[in-house]
Amino acid sequence: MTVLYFAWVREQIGVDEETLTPPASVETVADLLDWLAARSPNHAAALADRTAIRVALDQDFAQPDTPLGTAQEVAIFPPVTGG
Amino acid sequence: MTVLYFAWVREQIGVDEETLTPPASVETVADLLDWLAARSPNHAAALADRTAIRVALDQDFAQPDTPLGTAQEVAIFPPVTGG
Amino acid sequence: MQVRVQPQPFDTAAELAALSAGRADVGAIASFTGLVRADDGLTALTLEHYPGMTERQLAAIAAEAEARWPILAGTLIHRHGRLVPGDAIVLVAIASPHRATAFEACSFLMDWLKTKAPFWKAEEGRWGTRWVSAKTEDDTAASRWNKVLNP
Amino acid sequence: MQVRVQPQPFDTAAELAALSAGRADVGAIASFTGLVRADDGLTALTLEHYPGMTERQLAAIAAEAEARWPILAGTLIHRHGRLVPGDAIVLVAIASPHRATAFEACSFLMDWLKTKAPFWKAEEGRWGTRWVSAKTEDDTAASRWNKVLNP
Repeated sequence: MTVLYFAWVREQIGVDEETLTPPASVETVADLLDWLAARSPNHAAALADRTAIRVALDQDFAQPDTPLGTAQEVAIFPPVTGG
Repeated sequence: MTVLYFAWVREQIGVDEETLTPPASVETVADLLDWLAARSPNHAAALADRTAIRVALDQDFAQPDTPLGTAQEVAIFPPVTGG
Repeated sequence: MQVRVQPQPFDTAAELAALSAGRADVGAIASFTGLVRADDGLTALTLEHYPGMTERQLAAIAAEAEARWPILAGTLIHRHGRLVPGDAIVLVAIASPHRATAFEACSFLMDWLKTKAPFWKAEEGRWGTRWVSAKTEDDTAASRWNKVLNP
Repeated sequence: MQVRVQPQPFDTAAELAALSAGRADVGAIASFTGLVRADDGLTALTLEHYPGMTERQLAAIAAEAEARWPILAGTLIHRHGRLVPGDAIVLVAIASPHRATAFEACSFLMDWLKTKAPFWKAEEGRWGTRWVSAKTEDDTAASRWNKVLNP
């Protein structure tokens, strides 16, 4: 899957996107965040406060317990501030 | 005092304005409407349904029991429909 | 706030641009334009008004809005005379720091204007000419703003 | 309803005029323009967005508004990139037969856009560059529209 990062999540992790293949045990959005946080200290820092993290699966907002299913594009970002 | 008429009140009475001197017994807006209604059949018809009549004294909205006081300009018209 | 009563058309673009021109404290501009609709084959709409009282009432409504909300700039224009379908009748535009203020003040001005400004509309069409009746829903819309003062 | 996401400025006047051009069924146009404010000495505002999802979300929000209100025409434009104080960020404009619809739909679109469109603002000033935090009040404003569906 392609994992995209935006705003300060992108800045803290230091990359715009990564192509990753999580293990089968990573079933939900929350699982994915835990797995990503273990990849590097930057990932861990960026994802430390889960209340400040929002996730979209294939461009639709998802919740922590949403199954990843067949999502090809996962985006991780702070709460939006447009308008 | 000057009495001004607008919209269908003006059309039914047939004049834009009249200069009148009501007797001292005409103390309130309601008294004035009664007195005006007695002036002609057109006045009576225009002022027959008091729920459809609004009055302003010196360009401020007044109620039936508002005293005429020293008002120099009285306007009589239907409920407004601007905007 | 600027208030105008005029028979001439107005330039909405220029009016809106003027509200934020040369300043950097305006975060929100809400506007409302009312236009003549060709409902039921309406061919023209004539707005009669009460010169003198109209300006007084619009100024009073504008002052009330300024007392209730932090308005940075505003424009209130109401036309009178004979208009045809598609013509703009009224413009209300409010500039403020934040969007809630701009929306509320704009909505308030329109509601109060509908019930407190001495205008009367006459519709022309195949029926000839008929006066528009005041709507109860306009009184209801206007009265919701009283609750703020008298909860 | 027309939806656009672009770095370029937009022409509010032309967008508003287009909503009622050549038709006589529009009685009300409500519009909202959001602008960059120079609060606390802000010198620039950069809007990052999520290309693809942004367009999807704006189209979904527009469709939701069209399902809820009788909208005759509408325009929703959101800019991205680096803007300076006084620049317009967003335009929402709604044409409908009556004013309540136009105001409500316009207000709804802004509220939902604030909480559902993937944009992030970074502010430049004497502090350097900082990301804007989401506001609880925006969530509250957006959630009031849910009550309509789930009373």
